[in-house]
Amino acid sequence: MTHEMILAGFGGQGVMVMGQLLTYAGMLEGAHVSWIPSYGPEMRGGTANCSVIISQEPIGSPIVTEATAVVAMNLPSFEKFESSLSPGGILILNSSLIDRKSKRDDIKTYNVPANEIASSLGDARMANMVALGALNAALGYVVDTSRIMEAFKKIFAKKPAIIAPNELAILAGNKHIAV
Amino acid sequence: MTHEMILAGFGGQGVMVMGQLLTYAGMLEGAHVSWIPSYGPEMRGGTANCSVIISQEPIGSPIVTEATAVVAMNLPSFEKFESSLSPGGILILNSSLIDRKSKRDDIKTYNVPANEIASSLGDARMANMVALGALNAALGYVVDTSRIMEAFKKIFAKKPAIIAPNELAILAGNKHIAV
Amino acid sequence: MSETRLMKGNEAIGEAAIVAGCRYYFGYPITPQTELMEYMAKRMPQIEGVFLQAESEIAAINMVYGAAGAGARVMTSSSSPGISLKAEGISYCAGAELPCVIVNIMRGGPGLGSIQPAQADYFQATKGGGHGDHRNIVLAPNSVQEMADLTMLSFELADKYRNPVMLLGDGALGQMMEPVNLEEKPLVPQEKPWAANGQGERAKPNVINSLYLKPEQLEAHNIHLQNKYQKIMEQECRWEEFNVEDAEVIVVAYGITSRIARSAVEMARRDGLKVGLFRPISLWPFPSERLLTLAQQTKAFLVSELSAGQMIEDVRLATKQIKPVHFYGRMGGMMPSSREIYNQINLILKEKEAVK
Amino acid sequence: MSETRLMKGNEAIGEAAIVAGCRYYFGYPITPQTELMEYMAKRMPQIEGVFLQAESEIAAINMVYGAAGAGARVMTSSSSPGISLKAEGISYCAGAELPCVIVNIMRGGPGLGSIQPAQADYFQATKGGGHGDHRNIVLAPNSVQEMADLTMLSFELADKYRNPVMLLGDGALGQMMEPVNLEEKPLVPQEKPWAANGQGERAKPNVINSLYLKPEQLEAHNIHLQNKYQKIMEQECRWEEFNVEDAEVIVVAYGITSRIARSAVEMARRDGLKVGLFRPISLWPFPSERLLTLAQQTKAFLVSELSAGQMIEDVRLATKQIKPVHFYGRMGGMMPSSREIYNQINLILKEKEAVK
Amino acid sequence: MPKPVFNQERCKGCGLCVVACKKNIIMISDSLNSKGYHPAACSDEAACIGCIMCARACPDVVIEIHK
Amino acid sequence: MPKPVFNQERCKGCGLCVVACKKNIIMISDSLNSKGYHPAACSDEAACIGCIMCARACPDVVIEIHK
Amino acid sequence: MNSKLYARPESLADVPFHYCPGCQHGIVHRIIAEVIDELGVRKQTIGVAPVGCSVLAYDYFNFDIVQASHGRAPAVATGVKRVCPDSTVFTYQGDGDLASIGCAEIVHAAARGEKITTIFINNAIYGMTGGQMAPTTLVDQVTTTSPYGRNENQVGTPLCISEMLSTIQGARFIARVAVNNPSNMAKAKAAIKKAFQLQNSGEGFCLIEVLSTCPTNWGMTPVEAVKWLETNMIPQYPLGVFKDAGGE
Amino acid sequence: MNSKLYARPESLADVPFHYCPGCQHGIVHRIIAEVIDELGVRKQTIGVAPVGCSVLAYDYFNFDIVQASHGRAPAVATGVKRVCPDSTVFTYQGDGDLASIGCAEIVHAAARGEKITTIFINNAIYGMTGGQMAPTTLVDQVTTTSPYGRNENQVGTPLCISEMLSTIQGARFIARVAVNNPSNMAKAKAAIKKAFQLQNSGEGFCLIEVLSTCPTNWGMTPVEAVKWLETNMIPQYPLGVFKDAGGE
Ligand SMILES: Cc1ncc(C[n+]2csc(CCOP(=O)(O)OP(=O)(O)O)c2C)c(N)n1
Ligand SMILES: Cc1ncc(C[n+]2csc(CCOP(=O)(O)OP(=O)(O)O)c2C)c(N)n1
Ligand code: SF4
Ligand code: SF4
Ligand code: SF4
Ligand code: SF4
Repeated sequence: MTHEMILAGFGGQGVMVMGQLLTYAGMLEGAHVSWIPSYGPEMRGGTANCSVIISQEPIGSPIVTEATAVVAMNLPSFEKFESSLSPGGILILNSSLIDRKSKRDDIKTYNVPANEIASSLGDARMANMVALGALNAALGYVVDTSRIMEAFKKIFAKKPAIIAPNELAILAGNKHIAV
Repeated sequence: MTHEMILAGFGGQGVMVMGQLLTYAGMLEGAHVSWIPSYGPEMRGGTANCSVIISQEPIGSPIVTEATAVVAMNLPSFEKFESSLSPGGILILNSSLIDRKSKRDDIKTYNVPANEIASSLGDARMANMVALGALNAALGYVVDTSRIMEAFKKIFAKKPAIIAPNELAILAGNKHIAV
Repeated sequence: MSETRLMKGNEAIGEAAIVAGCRYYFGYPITPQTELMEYMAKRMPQIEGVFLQAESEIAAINMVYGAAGAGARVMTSSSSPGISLKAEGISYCAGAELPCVIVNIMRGGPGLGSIQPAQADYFQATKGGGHGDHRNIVLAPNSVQEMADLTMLSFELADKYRNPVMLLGDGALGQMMEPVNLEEKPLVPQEKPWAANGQGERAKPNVINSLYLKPEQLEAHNIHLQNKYQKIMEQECRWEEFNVEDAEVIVVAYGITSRIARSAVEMARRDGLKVGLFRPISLWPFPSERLLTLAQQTKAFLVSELSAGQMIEDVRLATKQIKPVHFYGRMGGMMPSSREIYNQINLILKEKEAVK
Repeated sequence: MSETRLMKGNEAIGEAAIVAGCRYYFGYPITPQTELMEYMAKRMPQIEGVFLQAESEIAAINMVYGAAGAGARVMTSSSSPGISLKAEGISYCAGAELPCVIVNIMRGGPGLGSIQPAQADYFQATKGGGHGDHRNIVLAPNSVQEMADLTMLSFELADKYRNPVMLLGDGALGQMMEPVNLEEKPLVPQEKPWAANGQGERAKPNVINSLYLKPEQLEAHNIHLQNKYQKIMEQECRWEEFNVEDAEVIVVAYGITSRIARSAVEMARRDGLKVGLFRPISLWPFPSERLLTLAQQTKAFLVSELSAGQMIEDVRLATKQIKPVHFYGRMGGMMPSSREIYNQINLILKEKEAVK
Repeated sequence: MPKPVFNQERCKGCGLCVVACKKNIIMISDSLNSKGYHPAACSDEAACIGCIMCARACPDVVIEIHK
Repeated sequence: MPKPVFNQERCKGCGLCVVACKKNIIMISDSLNSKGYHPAACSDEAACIGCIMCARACPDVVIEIHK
Repeated sequence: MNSKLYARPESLADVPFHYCPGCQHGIVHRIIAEVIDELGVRKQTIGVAPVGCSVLAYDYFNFDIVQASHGRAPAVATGVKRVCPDSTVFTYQGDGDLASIGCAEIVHAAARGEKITTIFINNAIYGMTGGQMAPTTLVDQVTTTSPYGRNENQVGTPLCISEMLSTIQGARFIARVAVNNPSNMAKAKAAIKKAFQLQNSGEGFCLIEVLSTCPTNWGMTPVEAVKWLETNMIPQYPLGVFKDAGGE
Repeated sequence: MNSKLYARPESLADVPFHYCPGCQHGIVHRIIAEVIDELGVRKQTIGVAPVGCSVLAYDYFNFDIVQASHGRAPAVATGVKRVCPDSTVFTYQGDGDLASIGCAEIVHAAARGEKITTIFINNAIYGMTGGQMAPTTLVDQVTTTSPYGRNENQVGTPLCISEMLSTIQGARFIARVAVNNPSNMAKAKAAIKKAFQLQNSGEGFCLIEVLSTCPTNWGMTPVEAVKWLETNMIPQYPLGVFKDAGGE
């Protein structure tokens, strides 16, 4: 199975880190993984996005054009990437910021009020972790949550204080999908 | 008939101008002509030389390697270019500065005390003109002396005073060969 | 450090260089290679190496020239416009036979172009780039792991042949993260008796130079260089093949494009089409001999590049055009999808059918 | 000014540029092209043109970029190392589609090399030189008269296609004197509605630019450029032939080497050998089609260059290698004699005999 | 009566106008514009003295002062 | 006794030593060396005071002063 | 018609800037546009845009623009000005562009007394490429290429461009300004206006150095950034006129 | 053994210079060699030769030399010095090389406080290429690229490198000297020696500008050239120490 994902949002919403955590976790699972950011004109504001692939086979192109899953953290990202989803794909919508619904009926859409959930956990900046939890759950736990946390500890080694709250955010995301 | 000539001497001896005058005169005669200087390491002292071709046919390479005539105004030039002469070629030696004789017997050598002749005409710096006169005579007047003077007047348009003495130097060179 | 890490291609080059004993880095920021220099800025001081941001790409390549001349393992990196600025310096390094590693993480051109991935500096890289007859060894990785591995190889080859080596990647390879394993190898310190690092106990001073005022001497020097290049052509061709044995169409692609092409080949094989992939790893020397052998057994080639078609010339030269060489390229930072390449393969096969 | 004058090649370029309406020259001294800039220094003030010695070759090409962007006919010149320094700027000119004329009077390389004649910048000139997919129109004169004529043509083509044109000569052509006739042509002032010379009465500002941040746009721009290049390839191939009709060996040579080769061909003909000469005048676009036709009727080619072999690749590509392509080159400022080339021709013919 | 007019879609919520306003009548909104920024707005237009300090301080030419 | 020693083959006849010599004992020869230059020479070695001014003035390191 | 106390100047195109929130590039753009409007030279102005955050200046200004290669704007402007001697030609350059890679070009434009105006944005960092050290970066300042702070002993001290160029005879008017508060903004505008006026009356090279913030790469809010500029940059780079070789 | 009052220094190879008659490059070479000998650092010295008449310095000096591309000697020297921090590294550059094409490199070597020494030969012209204008060419001076005399209004006025570099904090010691007479020669040697000593004790960037003749391209005899230097160059380029940031 090959998961080809696009994670997208505003510059400050943490979609890059979200993608890196997922990729790292996939690597720890022993899968083939790749992560690649969009870079460039978006740099000064606008949207940011990255492609993540987790696969049992060697990865060809790291750039995802036909996605099996898309996370859209804001409206422009939704508009840009809705069409990139393959039929049967999974769409995670940050319904806190996106008030539209997908018009596609050949995909599975999950509306996740990520900002609100994160705020309720004490910090709206953890919306990306909520979305990550939701994505992972929607994908049927392509990686174990413990792997994500292992990755988190590596990447944020210098900020041990934020580990626990972020784990809670991921779990909240999981839970939202389970519901 | 194609005349392929090398004119060589010290930096200050005026071999470049000598070549240009001959080339210019050839052009005025309606022949195909080319002139090309050696340039480069020799710039700061050492020897300077140029290749001159005067021909009834279009000219291939402007660089002379098998010369029909060589003018050597000093010893290093003589040593360097003696071997470049084709059999039957003409060698004009400035015997004022070169105390050696050519060892080749398949060429025609003219020893011309160019500096002395020029000094006797009042200015040793005209040695190049003496040599030019000698060369032209030895070549059986490949160009008319009047053409050389026409060229001279073009090139030294701003120095009319030196025309007459230089013409005398050329004639003296002619005469030395005639003798 | 034999643990597997998730790294950006740009960072992997940096760490691999350090593993390879490189302790001097001179560079100038430019997207999409900047992470490499930023990585060096962080790491070099930790290991008592020198990281220096030069005032320009020209200064950087000349610092490299100086450091290499003094005998160090040294690297610089840039992206397309910055590499153009290094052209004179690279020619000087080649002329003075200085080992050094130059990384080009290519972006779209010409001019300022864009910062998106491209492969349009192939000509520049493989033909020397600067004035005069000179060649860089050019290595083209296609994964983050290979960016590390070929970086290490670059330093070895540079020292072995006293020649600049160019590592040619593109923005995508520079920016992407993949797992990478950096095996620490014991460093064999390279003797460089020719280096200008102070005469010390040597009998004579050393000179680093590319000037030969006498044409005879410069020609002799050029013949020496050409002989060296000949040796490199004989010994350092590298490539990878995938499903070429029975292939009727062989896709030729390098770097990031080779991965996309590989997916396309897999797609085609799944559809029962006889398609293979030939991936040059060394772009100079170009693996011509092998490609000629393949030309004898296949029916057509499809060259795919992120350019208007540059490597295609080397493929044509190598195969003596005994089989048709088709081309599919995207430009300006656009990337083909595997499906696009797959479609091209199909077109070629259908044409063949039609002809039959 | 229709009188015949004896001029250096370098000077003839300068005067021809002026005749062609060039009133802006920016350059930096370097042997063996310096006479050209010195000529401009003398002449430009006499005709109210601008001569400016830039602080470097880089500044010079960027001044050219600015002047061309403002709509002027403008020229710069240099020699090999200086041309390398212009690589980025040339790519910018190509990207922004600015007409300009760049003269390269080549010398020996690589590195500082020497100041003697060479033809080792062929790759650089014909493949664009800078980063990204771009091409210069490259014209290669072989006499002082042609240096003048092709200079004038360069300005015309530059404006016609909004593209940089490179005049590629060598030290010998630059330094030699030959008769030259400069015919004053009435100048058709070129309309340049795209020029950034102040908005004035225009409805909108003009922008000179090569940046396209969106890959789709940069690709579209590249496609536009490639279409233009295609048109140039169709319309602007120039060459000269000599005795090729019945030739069993065709020598291919350009610039100064073509003259030496011509003498060799004449020698060979005098000896009853069937030998001809093919001289590309436009090196890019390369006259491939004609060469392919000739390949069908001749037995072998001999490419002769003052390099380790660069144009030979284009000859191989053009002729699809249906006939053997031999090479004879000298390097580092050495010049072959006609006899050397003659001997090579003889070798090839003898080999053919032996094979029979 | 001077009146500051905000082109809110252009605003990036940098807050420089807030600091520049001597009358303390500019504040950053809670809402987001389509670029994801919280735009500035005038909380008390009547208090505006037309000093145009906010307009001069704004790097994005968001503010015009109408009279 | 100080004595200026000229390596005449190296001399380019520039005359800077002539000017430098306070004792006025250096002059340019009439003869040419093999490079075509008229080399400098000391006309009165006995008068040399060993001030080494000529040696310092010479761009071609032609002159050594022996003692 | 003028029912506005303050409105967008005509020389500024009506499009959003891509600059980061609070970045002062926008302020300087606006001031330049105002000056061009006030001098009434929009239709004869040719701007030269650099490589840097302001690379897209051609989208923002409402007059002819030539985009230049990194650092070479002064050379490009020289080419433009020599062809259009009666135009108003200016370059707009960052500190990476002007003080680092383009150092030779700016020194020589000044030395030639080239009749152009240069607006030099000194924000002590490389903005566009994401926060690398500039020649103007302060000692101990942390950037992505001086991650342990700029080490004076290894990479030297800040390059003071205005001071350096003031030693050059061809430089006609050189001043350093800031746009951190209303009074400095007024001074900045006056200096920029003077520089353009001098050019238009045929006098030599003028350069206005503008201290500017880069909140993004300094890692601060826009308001903090202005503070940091005041407490750290201005002491290192004192404001004022460094050279005014003027006659009248 | 020392039976000589004056003999060729050991650091100078025993070969003839290719310089023109009377060219002062030779004098400066000799002084450098004497200084290196006196400091006893020949075996740890690495010179960087420029492109210019002194390009062949590697033939003349008796220590390691790296030949650099035109103008880039300071960058090359930086590479060398960073690899060999205990060596004595110097560049030898002409005014075309240093002040024109290499302007950015010398400014930034100074700004970094690079621990190298630069000997800067200012002869107001390009020697090697046959007498073109340099940034240091005097106003109205005739050269092959200013055939009607350097026109101040078109191409500006002489660039005073020592003055300019003295504004840079990283510059440790900057002086201008001449070798036109015995006393100036002594001062020149002292300055050069000091510059090398400062480097060897780990202090920053030092540059010694040497006013020098180019009789060939000035079109004068060597003796006339020295006179011309005295009456024309020294007034434009006053001799002296421009910066001595020294502690002790
Ligand atoms: C030749 C070249 N080198 C490097 C770059 C990459 N680059 C783009 S902008 C920039 C520096 C920007 O910094 P600055 O000039 O200070 O302007 P700012 O972005 O801060 O306004 C660099 C290095 C380039 N485009 N071209
Ligand atoms: C890139 C490049 N540009 C130009 C040249 C040609 N060139 C050689 S030396 C020189 C200038 C020499 O003048 P200067 O530096 O003043 O030294 P001098 O010869 O007077 O001692 C030039 C322009 C070159 N070799 N390389
Ligand atoms: S200064 Fe401008 S961009 Fe910033 S908050 Fe105020 S209106 Fe918005
Ligand atoms: S100074 Fe030297 S080169 Fe000049 S004349 Fe005297 S000895 Fe000869
Ligand atoms: S990166 Fe810095 S300079 Fe660039 S737009 Fe953002 S704040 Fe402004
Ligand atoms: S050209 Fe000038 S600088 Fe060069 S060697 Fe001759 S006199 Fe000296």
